Amino acid sequence: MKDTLYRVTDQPISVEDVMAKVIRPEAGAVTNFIGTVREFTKGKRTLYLKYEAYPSMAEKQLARIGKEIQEKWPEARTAITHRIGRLDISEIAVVIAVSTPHRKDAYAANEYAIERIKQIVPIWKKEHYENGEEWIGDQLETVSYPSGKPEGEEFHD
Amino acid sequence: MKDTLYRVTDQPISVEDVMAKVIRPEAGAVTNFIGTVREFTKGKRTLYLKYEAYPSMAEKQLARIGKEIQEKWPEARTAITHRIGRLDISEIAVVIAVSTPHRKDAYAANEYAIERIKQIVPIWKKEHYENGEEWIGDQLETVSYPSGKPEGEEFHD
Amino acid sequence: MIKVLCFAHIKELTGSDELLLENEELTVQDFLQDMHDRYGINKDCMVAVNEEYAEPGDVMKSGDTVALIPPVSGG
Amino acid sequence: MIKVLCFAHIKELTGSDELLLENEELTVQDFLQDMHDRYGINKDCMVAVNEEYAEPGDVMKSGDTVALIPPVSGG
Repeated sequence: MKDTLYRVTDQPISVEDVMAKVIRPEAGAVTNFIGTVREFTKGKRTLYLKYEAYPSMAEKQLARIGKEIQEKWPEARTAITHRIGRLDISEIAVVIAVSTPHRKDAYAANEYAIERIKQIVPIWKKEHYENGEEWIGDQLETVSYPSGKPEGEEFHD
Repeated sequence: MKDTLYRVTDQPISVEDVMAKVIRPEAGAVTNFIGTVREFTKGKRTLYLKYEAYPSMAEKQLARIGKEIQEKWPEARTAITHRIGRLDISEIAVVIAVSTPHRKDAYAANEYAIERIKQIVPIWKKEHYENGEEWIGDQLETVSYPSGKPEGEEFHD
Repeated sequence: MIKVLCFAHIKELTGSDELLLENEELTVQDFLQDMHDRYGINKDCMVAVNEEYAEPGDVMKSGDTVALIPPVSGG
Repeated sequence: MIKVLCFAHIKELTGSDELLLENEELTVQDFLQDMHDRYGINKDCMVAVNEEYAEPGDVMKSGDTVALIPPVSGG
Protein backbone atom coordinates (compact mmCIF):
# COMPACT_ATOMS: atom_id res chain seq x y z
CA MET A 1 0.00 0.00 0.00
CA LYS A 2 2.64 2.46 1.16
CA ASP A 3 4.52 2.37 -2.14
CA THR A 4 1.39 3.10 -4.17
CA LEU A 5 0.64 6.33 -2.29
CA TYR A 6 2.75 8.34 -4.75
CA ARG A 7 2.24 7.50 -8.38
CA VAL A 8 2.93 8.70 -11.90
CA THR A 9 0.65 7.04 -14.45
CA ASP A 10 -0.31 7.32 -18.09
CA GLN A 11 -3.86 6.20 -17.29
CA PRO A 12 -6.88 8.33 -16.27
CA ILE A 13 -6.95 9.00 -12.53
CA SER A 14 -9.85 8.02 -10.30
CA VAL A 15 -10.34 10.60 -7.56
CA GLU A 16 -12.13 8.01 -5.43
CA ASP A 17 -9.19 5.61 -5.67
CA VAL A 18 -6.67 8.20 -4.53
CA MET A 19 -8.93 9.35 -1.72
CA ALA A 20 -9.56 5.78 -0.57
CA LYS A 21 -5.85 5.45 0.25
CA VAL A 22 -6.07 8.08 3.00
CA ILE A 23 -9.50 7.46 4.54
CA ARG A 24 -9.22 5.92 8.03
CA PRO A 25 -11.12 5.92 11.35
CA GLU A 26 -8.86 8.59 12.87
CA ALA A 27 -9.60 11.02 10.04
CA GLY A 28 -12.57 13.36 10.12
CA ALA A 29 -11.51 15.45 7.15
CA VAL A 30 -10.23 14.69 3.68
CA THR A 31 -9.28 17.33 1.15
CA ASN A 32 -8.69 16.62 -2.51
CA PHE A 33 -7.00 18.86 -4.98
CA ILE A 34 -7.78 18.03 -8.58
CA GLY A 35 -5.80 19.79 -11.26
CA THR A 36 -7.65 19.81 -14.57
CA VAL A 37 -6.66 21.02 -18.02
CA ARG A 38 -7.89 24.59 -18.40
CA GLU A 39 -8.97 25.76 -21.83
CA PHE A 40 -7.89 29.40 -21.60
CA THR A 41 -4.72 30.83 -20.03
CA LYS A 42 -4.39 34.58 -20.36
CA GLY A 43 -6.75 34.59 -23.32
CA LYS A 44 -4.84 31.90 -25.20
CA ARG A 45 -6.78 28.78 -26.09
CA THR A 46 -5.30 25.40 -25.23
CA LEU A 47 -6.37 22.44 -27.38
CA TYR A 48 -4.71 19.80 -25.24
CA LEU A 49 -1.63 19.24 -23.10
CA LYS A 50 1.12 16.71 -22.97
CA TYR A 51 2.87 15.92 -19.72
CA GLU A 52 6.26 14.29 -19.68
CA ALA A 53 7.98 13.02 -16.53
CA TYR A 54 11.11 11.44 -15.20
CA PRO A 55 8.81 8.85 -13.64
CA SER A 56 11.04 7.07 -11.13
CA MET A 57 12.43 10.33 -9.77
CA ALA A 58 9.01 11.99 -9.86
CA GLU A 59 7.56 9.27 -7.64
CA LYS A 60 10.47 9.68 -5.22
CA GLN A 61 9.87 13.43 -5.08
CA LEU A 62 6.16 12.90 -4.48
CA ALA A 63 7.05 10.58 -1.60
CA ARG A 64 9.41 13.25 -0.28
CA ILE A 65 6.53 15.73 -0.25
CA GLY A 66 4.47 13.21 1.69
CA LYS A 67 7.30 12.90 4.20
CA GLU A 68 7.62 16.68 4.51
CA ILE A 69 3.88 16.87 5.19
CA GLN A 70 4.11 14.24 7.88
CA GLU A 71 6.88 16.21 9.56
CA LYS A 72 4.81 19.40 9.52
CA TRP A 73 1.43 17.78 10.22
CA PRO A 74 2.19 14.49 11.99
CA GLU A 75 -1.40 13.25 11.88
CA ALA A 76 -1.82 13.81 8.13
CA ARG A 77 -1.83 11.04 5.53
CA THR A 78 -1.18 11.93 1.89
CA ALA A 79 -1.63 10.23 -1.49
CA ILE A 80 -0.75 11.81 -4.81
CA THR A 81 -1.18 10.57 -8.38
CA HIS A 82 0.03 12.55 -11.38
CA ARG A 83 -0.90 11.64 -14.91
CA ILE A 84 1.39 11.96 -17.92
CA GLY A 85 0.83 11.76 -21.68
CA ARG A 86 -1.84 13.57 -23.63
CA LEU A 87 -4.69 15.23 -21.71
CA ASP A 88 -7.69 16.98 -23.19
CA ILE A 89 -9.56 19.96 -21.73
CA SER A 90 -11.05 19.21 -18.27
CA GLU A 91 -9.14 15.94 -17.92
CA ILE A 92 -7.48 15.34 -14.58
CA ALA A 93 -3.70 15.89 -14.43
CA VAL A 94 -3.14 15.45 -10.72
CA VAL A 95 -5.04 14.35 -7.62
CA ILE A 96 -3.80 15.10 -4.10
CA ALA A 97 -5.69 13.58 -1.18
CA VAL A 98 -4.88 14.45 2.42
CA SER A 99 -6.70 13.15 5.49
CA THR A 100 -6.39 14.57 8.98
CA PRO A 101 -8.34 14.35 12.22
CA HIS A 102 -9.30 18.04 11.95
CA ARG A 103 -10.09 20.08 8.88
CA LYS A 104 -7.72 23.05 9.07
CA ASP A 105 -4.70 20.80 8.64
CA ALA A 106 -6.27 19.01 5.69
CA TYR A 107 -6.47 22.26 3.72
CA ALA A 108 -3.04 23.53 4.73
CA ALA A 109 -1.23 20.26 4.04
CA ASN A 110 -2.97 19.82 0.69
CA GLU A 111 -2.04 23.31 -0.47
CA TYR A 112 1.53 22.70 0.67
CA ALA A 113 1.60 19.56 -1.52
CA ILE A 114 0.57 21.32 -4.73
CA GLU A 115 3.04 24.15 -4.14
CA ARG A 116 5.86 21.64 -3.65
CA ILE A 117 4.84 19.62 -6.72
CA LYS A 118 5.28 22.77 -8.75
CA GLN A 119 8.77 23.25 -7.31
CA ILE A 120 10.49 19.87 -7.11
CA VAL A 121 8.71 17.12 -9.05
CA PRO A 122 10.29 16.44 -12.47
CA ILE A 123 7.17 16.67 -14.62
CA TRP A 124 6.82 19.03 -17.57
CA LYS A 125 3.79 20.35 -19.35
CA LYS A 126 3.65 21.15 -23.06
CA GLU A 127 0.74 23.33 -24.09
CA HIS A 128 -0.68 22.71 -27.55
CA TYR A 129 -2.42 25.80 -28.91
CA GLU A 130 -4.28 26.40 -32.13
CA ASN A 131 -1.16 27.73 -33.83
CA GLY A 132 1.79 26.26 -31.99
CA GLU A 133 3.03 24.65 -28.84
CA GLU A 134 5.35 25.37 -25.97
CA TRP A 135 6.97 23.77 -22.98
CA ILE A 136 5.84 25.56 -19.87
CA GLY A 137 8.85 26.43 -17.82
CA ASP A 138 7.72 27.03 -14.29
CA GLN A 139 4.79 27.39 -11.91
CA LEU A 140 4.34 31.06 -12.40
CA GLU A 141 4.33 30.63 -16.15
CA THR A 142 7.01 33.30 -16.46
CA VAL A 143 9.46 31.06 -18.32
CA SER A 144 8.57 29.31 -21.54
CA TYR A 145 10.40 27.68 -24.37
CA PRO A 146 8.50 28.17 -27.62
CA SER A 147 9.50 25.49 -30.06
CA GLY A 148 8.70 27.83 -32.92
CA LYS A 149 7.51 24.86 -34.88
CA PRO A 150 3.75 24.46 -35.14
CA GLU A 151 2.77 20.82 -35.47
CA GLY A 152 -0.63 21.13 -37.05
CA GLU A 153 -1.18 17.48 -37.70
CA GLU A 154 -0.91 16.62 -34.02
CA PHE A 155 -4.07 18.54 -33.28
CA HIS A 156 -6.20 15.76 -34.64
CA ASP A 157 -4.53 12.85 -32.81
CA MET B 1 -28.71 21.44 -12.83
CA LYS B 2 -28.55 24.69 -10.85
CA ASP B 3 -31.04 23.44 -8.29
CA THR B 4 -29.14 20.22 -7.62
CA LEU B 5 -25.92 22.00 -6.69
CA TYR B 6 -26.98 22.15 -3.04
CA ARG B 7 -28.47 18.98 -1.65
CA VAL B 8 -29.43 17.22 1.55
CA THR B 9 -29.84 13.48 1.06
CA ASP B 10 -30.29 10.31 3.09
CA GLN B 11 -28.28 8.33 0.54
CA PRO B 12 -24.50 7.73 0.38
CA ILE B 13 -22.69 10.57 -1.39
CA SER B 14 -20.53 10.05 -4.46
CA VAL B 15 -17.58 12.43 -4.43
CA GLU B 16 -17.23 12.10 -8.20
CA ASP B 17 -20.86 13.13 -8.73
CA VAL B 18 -20.53 16.28 -6.63
CA MET B 19 -17.24 17.17 -8.29
CA ALA B 20 -18.67 16.61 -11.77
CA LYS B 21 -21.13 19.46 -11.16
CA VAL B 22 -18.33 22.05 -11.00
CA ILE B 23 -15.82 20.80 -13.57
CA ARG B 24 -15.73 23.04 -16.67
CA PRO B 25 -13.24 24.23 -19.32
CA GLU B 26 -12.56 27.51 -17.49
CA ALA B 27 -11.51 25.66 -14.32
CA GLY B 28 -7.97 24.48 -13.75
CA ALA B 29 -8.43 23.63 -10.11
CA VAL B 30 -11.03 21.74 -8.13
CA THR B 31 -10.93 21.25 -4.38
CA ASN B 32 -13.08 18.80 -2.52
CA PHE B 33 -13.69 18.71 1.17
CA ILE B 34 -14.98 15.39 2.44
CA GLY B 35 -16.16 15.23 6.03
CA THR B 36 -16.07 11.66 7.34
CA VAL B 37 -17.19 10.15 10.62
CA ARG B 38 -14.22 10.09 12.98
CA GLU B 39 -13.98 7.26 15.49
CA PHE B 40 -12.31 9.13 18.36
CA THR B 41 -13.02 12.66 19.58
CA LYS B 42 -10.97 13.68 22.62
CA GLY B 43 -10.40 10.06 23.49
CA LYS B 44 -14.09 9.18 23.36
CA ARG B 45 -15.05 6.42 20.96
CA THR B 46 -17.92 7.03 18.56
CA LEU B 47 -19.83 3.99 17.32
CA TYR B 48 -21.86 5.85 14.74
CA LEU B 49 -23.58 9.19 14.17
CA LYS B 50 -27.02 10.33 13.26
CA TYR B 51 -27.57 13.55 11.39
CA GLU B 52 -30.91 15.29 11.41
CA ALA B 53 -31.76 18.28 9.24
CA TYR B 54 -34.45 20.80 8.44
CA PRO B 55 -33.95 19.73 4.82
CA SER B 56 -35.72 22.46 2.84
CA MET B 57 -34.11 25.23 4.87
CA ALA B 58 -30.74 23.47 4.90
CA GLU B 59 -30.69 23.38 1.10
CA LYS B 60 -31.58 27.08 1.01
CA GLN B 61 -28.71 27.85 3.39
CA LEU B 62 -26.29 25.78 1.32
CA ALA B 63 -27.36 27.77 -1.73
CA ARG B 64 -26.80 30.97 0.24
CA ILE B 65 -23.24 29.85 0.97
CA GLY B 66 -22.75 29.23 -2.74
CA LYS B 67 -23.98 32.75 -3.42
CA GLU B 68 -21.67 34.22 -0.79
CA ILE B 69 -18.76 32.40 -2.40
CA GLN B 70 -19.64 33.75 -5.81
CA GLU B 71 -19.66 37.26 -4.41
CA LYS B 72 -16.23 36.80 -2.82
CA TRP B 73 -14.69 34.69 -5.62
CA PRO B 74 -16.69 35.54 -8.77
CA GLU B 75 -15.05 32.83 -10.87
CA ALA B 76 -15.77 30.03 -8.39
CA ARG B 77 -18.45 27.38 -8.84
CA THR B 78 -19.63 25.43 -5.81
CA ALA B 79 -21.60 22.24 -5.18
CA ILE B 80 -22.40 20.85 -1.75
CA THR B 81 -24.16 17.66 -0.67
CA HIS B 82 -24.79 16.80 2.97
CA ARG B 83 -25.99 13.43 4.10
CA ILE B 84 -28.43 12.81 6.95
CA GLY B 85 -29.52 9.69 8.84
CA ARG B 86 -27.24 7.08 10.35
CA LEU B 87 -23.54 7.13 9.37
CA ASP B 88 -20.90 4.64 10.43
CA ILE B 89 -17.20 5.34 11.02
CA SER B 90 -15.44 6.67 7.89
CA GLU B 91 -18.70 7.22 6.02
CA ILE B 92 -19.03 10.53 4.20
CA ALA B 93 -21.20 13.18 5.86
CA VAL B 94 -20.54 16.09 3.52
CA VAL B 95 -18.85 16.80 0.21
CA ILE B 96 -17.97 20.33 -0.90
CA ALA B 97 -16.58 20.80 -4.41
CA VAL B 98 -15.30 24.16 -5.64
CA SER B 99 -13.78 24.85 -9.05
CA THR B 100 -11.84 27.96 -9.99
CA PRO B 101 -9.48 28.98 -12.77
CA HIS B 102 -6.58 29.19 -10.30
CA ARG B 103 -5.83 27.04 -7.28
CA LYS B 104 -5.50 29.53 -4.41
CA ASP B 105 -9.14 30.52 -4.70
CA ALA B 106 -10.27 26.89 -4.80
CA TYR B 107 -8.77 26.25 -1.36
CA ALA B 108 -9.95 29.51 0.18
CA ALA B 109 -13.51 29.26 -1.11
CA ASN B 110 -13.81 25.63 -0.06
CA GLU B 111 -12.64 26.35 3.47
CA TYR B 112 -15.06 29.26 3.63
CA ALA B 113 -17.88 26.86 2.71
CA ILE B 114 -17.22 24.39 5.51
CA GLU B 115 -16.89 27.17 8.07
CA ARG B 116 -20.24 28.62 7.00
CA ILE B 117 -21.92 25.20 7.01
CA LYS B 118 -20.94 24.89 10.64
CA GLN B 119 -22.51 28.29 11.36
CA ILE B 120 -25.76 28.58 9.46
CA VAL B 121 -27.00 25.30 7.99
CA PRO B 122 -29.72 23.64 10.10
CA ILE B 123 -28.21 20.17 10.44
CA TRP B 124 -27.52 18.47 13.75
CA LYS B 125 -25.25 15.63 14.70
CA LYS B 126 -25.95 13.10 17.41
CA GLU B 127 -22.93 11.12 18.55
CA HIS B 128 -23.60 7.55 19.64
CA TYR B 129 -20.94 6.33 22.06
CA GLU B 130 -20.45 2.98 23.75
CA ASN B 131 -22.32 4.12 26.84
CA GLY B 132 -24.61 6.91 25.72
CA GLU B 133 -25.36 9.52 23.15
CA GLU B 134 -25.48 13.26 22.82
CA TRP B 135 -26.55 16.00 20.48
CA ILE B 136 -23.52 18.03 19.48
CA GLY B 137 -24.32 21.65 20.03
CA ASP B 138 -21.93 23.64 17.90
CA GLN B 139 -18.85 23.61 15.69
CA LEU B 140 -16.36 23.99 18.46
CA GLU B 141 -18.00 21.17 20.37
CA THR B 142 -18.20 23.37 23.44
CA VAL B 143 -21.96 23.00 23.82
CA SER B 144 -23.61 19.64 24.14
CA TYR B 145 -26.92 18.32 25.31
CA PRO B 146 -26.49 14.89 26.88
CA SER B 147 -29.75 13.03 26.71
CA GLY B 148 -28.73 11.05 29.76
CA LYS B 149 -30.49 8.04 28.35
CA PRO B 150 -28.28 5.37 26.80
CA GLU B 151 -30.01 3.49 24.01
CA GLY B 152 -28.07 0.25 23.99
CA GLU B 153 -30.27 -1.57 21.51
CA GLU B 154 -29.61 0.99 18.79
CA PHE B 155 -25.95 0.05 18.65
CA HIS B 156 -26.70 -3.06 16.67
CA ASP B 157 -28.99 -1.50 14.03
CA MET C 1 -52.35 29.01 13.66
CA ILE C 2 -48.59 29.09 13.63
CA LYS C 3 -46.76 25.83 12.97
CA VAL C 4 -43.57 25.28 14.99
CA LEU C 5 -40.99 22.69 13.85
CA CYS C 6 -38.73 21.12 16.46
CA PHE C 7 -35.40 19.38 15.72
CA ALA C 8 -32.65 17.54 17.53
CA HIS C 9 -32.40 18.41 21.22
CA ILE C 10 -35.44 20.69 20.99
CA LYS C 11 -37.62 17.82 19.83
CA GLU C 12 -36.63 15.90 22.93
CA LEU C 13 -37.56 18.84 25.15
CA THR C 14 -40.97 19.42 23.59
CA GLY C 15 -41.65 15.73 23.02
CA SER C 16 -42.85 16.45 19.48
CA ASP C 17 -41.45 17.42 16.10
CA GLU C 18 -44.32 19.85 15.53
CA LEU C 19 -46.32 22.21 17.73
CA LEU C 20 -49.30 24.38 16.82
CA LEU C 21 -49.81 27.83 18.32
CA GLU C 22 -53.20 29.51 18.34
CA ASN C 23 -51.68 33.03 18.13
CA GLU C 24 -52.60 35.32 15.25
CA GLU C 25 -49.32 37.24 15.69
CA LEU C 26 -46.28 36.92 17.93
CA THR C 27 -42.82 38.46 18.05
CA VAL C 28 -39.88 36.09 17.95
CA GLN C 29 -38.92 37.36 21.38
CA ASP C 30 -42.29 36.58 22.93
CA PHE C 31 -42.36 33.22 21.18
CA LEU C 32 -38.98 32.31 22.73
CA GLN C 33 -40.17 33.42 26.17
CA ASP C 34 -43.21 31.18 25.79
CA MET C 35 -41.08 28.21 24.64
CA HIS C 36 -38.73 28.84 27.55
CA ASP C 37 -41.56 28.88 30.08
CA ARG C 38 -43.24 25.78 28.69
CA TYR C 39 -40.27 23.58 27.74
CA GLY C 40 -37.13 25.13 29.21
CA ILE C 41 -35.80 26.05 25.77
CA ASN C 42 -32.85 28.45 25.81
CA LYS C 43 -34.01 31.99 25.08
CA ASP C 44 -30.97 32.47 22.82
CA CYS C 45 -32.19 29.71 20.49
CA MET C 46 -32.23 30.74 16.85
CA VAL C 47 -35.60 30.99 15.16
CA ALA C 48 -36.46 30.64 11.50
CA VAL C 49 -39.68 32.00 10.07
CA ASN C 50 -40.62 30.44 6.73
CA GLU C 51 -37.09 29.04 6.36
CA GLU C 52 -35.28 32.33 6.95
CA TYR C 53 -33.48 33.26 10.16
CA ALA C 54 -35.46 35.83 12.15
CA GLU C 55 -34.49 38.60 14.59
CA PRO C 56 -36.00 38.95 18.09
CA GLY C 57 -38.22 41.84 16.95
CA ASP C 58 -39.58 40.08 13.87
CA VAL C 59 -43.24 39.13 13.91
CA MET C 60 -44.64 35.71 13.04
CA LYS C 61 -48.22 35.44 11.84
CA SER C 62 -50.89 32.81 11.50
CA GLY C 63 -50.01 30.59 8.53
CA ASP C 64 -46.25 30.92 9.06
CA THR C 65 -44.00 27.95 9.61
CA VAL C 66 -41.54 28.62 12.39
CA ALA C 67 -38.56 26.51 13.41
CA LEU C 68 -36.54 26.42 16.59
CA ILE C 69 -32.91 26.06 15.49
CA PRO C 70 -30.51 24.95 18.25
CA PRO C 71 -26.77 25.42 17.58
CA VAL C 72 -26.07 23.54 14.34
CA SER C 73 -23.46 20.80 14.05
CA GLY C 74 -23.40 19.65 10.45
CA GLY C 75 -20.33 19.26 8.30
CA MET D 1 30.44 6.08 -18.74
CA ILE D 2 27.89 8.49 -17.34
CA LYS D 3 24.33 8.27 -18.64
CA VAL D 4 22.54 11.59 -19.12
CA LEU D 5 18.74 11.71 -19.37
CA CYS D 6 17.12 14.57 -21.26
CA PHE D 7 13.52 15.67 -20.88
CA ALA D 8 11.10 18.19 -22.31
CA HIS D 9 12.80 21.25 -23.81
CA ILE D 10 16.26 19.80 -23.11
CA LYS D 11 15.48 16.76 -25.25
CA GLU D 12 14.69 19.10 -28.13
CA LEU D 13 18.02 20.93 -27.66
CA THR D 14 20.15 17.78 -27.52
CA GLY D 15 18.07 15.92 -30.09
CA SER D 16 18.04 12.82 -27.90
CA ASP D 17 16.50 11.55 -24.68
CA GLU D 18 19.79 9.99 -23.61
CA LEU D 19 23.47 10.96 -23.93
CA LEU D 20 26.54 9.00 -22.88
CA LEU D 21 29.62 10.72 -21.47
CA GLU D 22 33.02 9.04 -21.46
CA ASN D 23 34.15 10.82 -18.27
CA GLU D 24 35.18 8.81 -15.24
CA GLU D 25 34.34 11.76 -12.96
CA LEU D 26 32.86 15.20 -13.41
CA THR D 27 31.52 17.93 -11.17
CA VAL D 28 27.96 19.08 -11.75
CA GLN D 29 29.34 22.53 -12.53
CA ASP D 30 31.72 21.26 -15.23
CA PHE D 31 28.99 19.04 -16.63
CA LEU D 32 26.66 22.03 -16.99
CA GLN D 33 29.42 24.07 -18.67
CA ASP D 34 29.92 21.22 -21.14
CA MET D 35 26.18 20.94 -21.83
CA HIS D 36 26.01 24.69 -22.29
CA ASP D 37 28.89 24.72 -24.77
CA ARG D 38 27.58 21.78 -26.77
CA TYR D 39 23.81 22.38 -26.73
CA GLY D 40 23.17 25.86 -25.38
CA ILE D 41 21.60 24.50 -22.21
CA ASN D 42 21.12 27.09 -19.47
CA LYS D 43 23.89 26.81 -16.87
CA ASP D 44 21.30 27.26 -14.12
CA CYS D 45 19.57 24.05 -15.17
CA MET D 46 18.92 21.69 -12.24
CA VAL D 47 20.78 18.40 -12.26
CA ALA D 48 19.82 15.12 -10.62
CA VAL D 49 22.38 12.41 -9.94
CA ASN D 50 20.82 8.99 -9.40
CA GLU D 51 17.39 10.57 -8.94
CA GLU D 52 18.44 13.06 -6.28
CA TYR D 53 18.96 16.78 -6.87
CA ALA D 54 22.66 17.68 -6.91
CA GLU D 55 24.64 20.81 -6.02
CA PRO D 56 27.16 22.45 -8.40
CA GLY D 57 30.12 21.04 -6.44
CA ASP D 58 28.81 17.46 -6.35
CA VAL D 59 30.73 14.87 -8.36
CA MET D 60 29.19 12.42 -10.80
CA LYS D 61 31.03 9.19 -11.57
CA SER D 62 31.06 6.51 -14.20
CA GLY D 63 27.98 4.33 -13.72
CA ASP D 64 25.83 7.20 -12.45
CA THR D 65 22.59 8.21 -14.12
CA VAL D 66 22.33 11.95 -14.41
CA ALA D 67 19.35 14.00 -15.49
CA LEU D 68 19.03 17.56 -16.73
CA ILE D 69 15.93 18.97 -15.04
CA PRO D 70 14.59 22.15 -16.63
CA PRO D 71 12.08 24.19 -14.56
CA VAL D 72 9.26 21.80 -13.75
CA SER D 73 5.63 22.47 -14.63
CA GLY D 74 3.56 19.60 -13.28
CA GLY D 75 0.43 19.91 -11.19
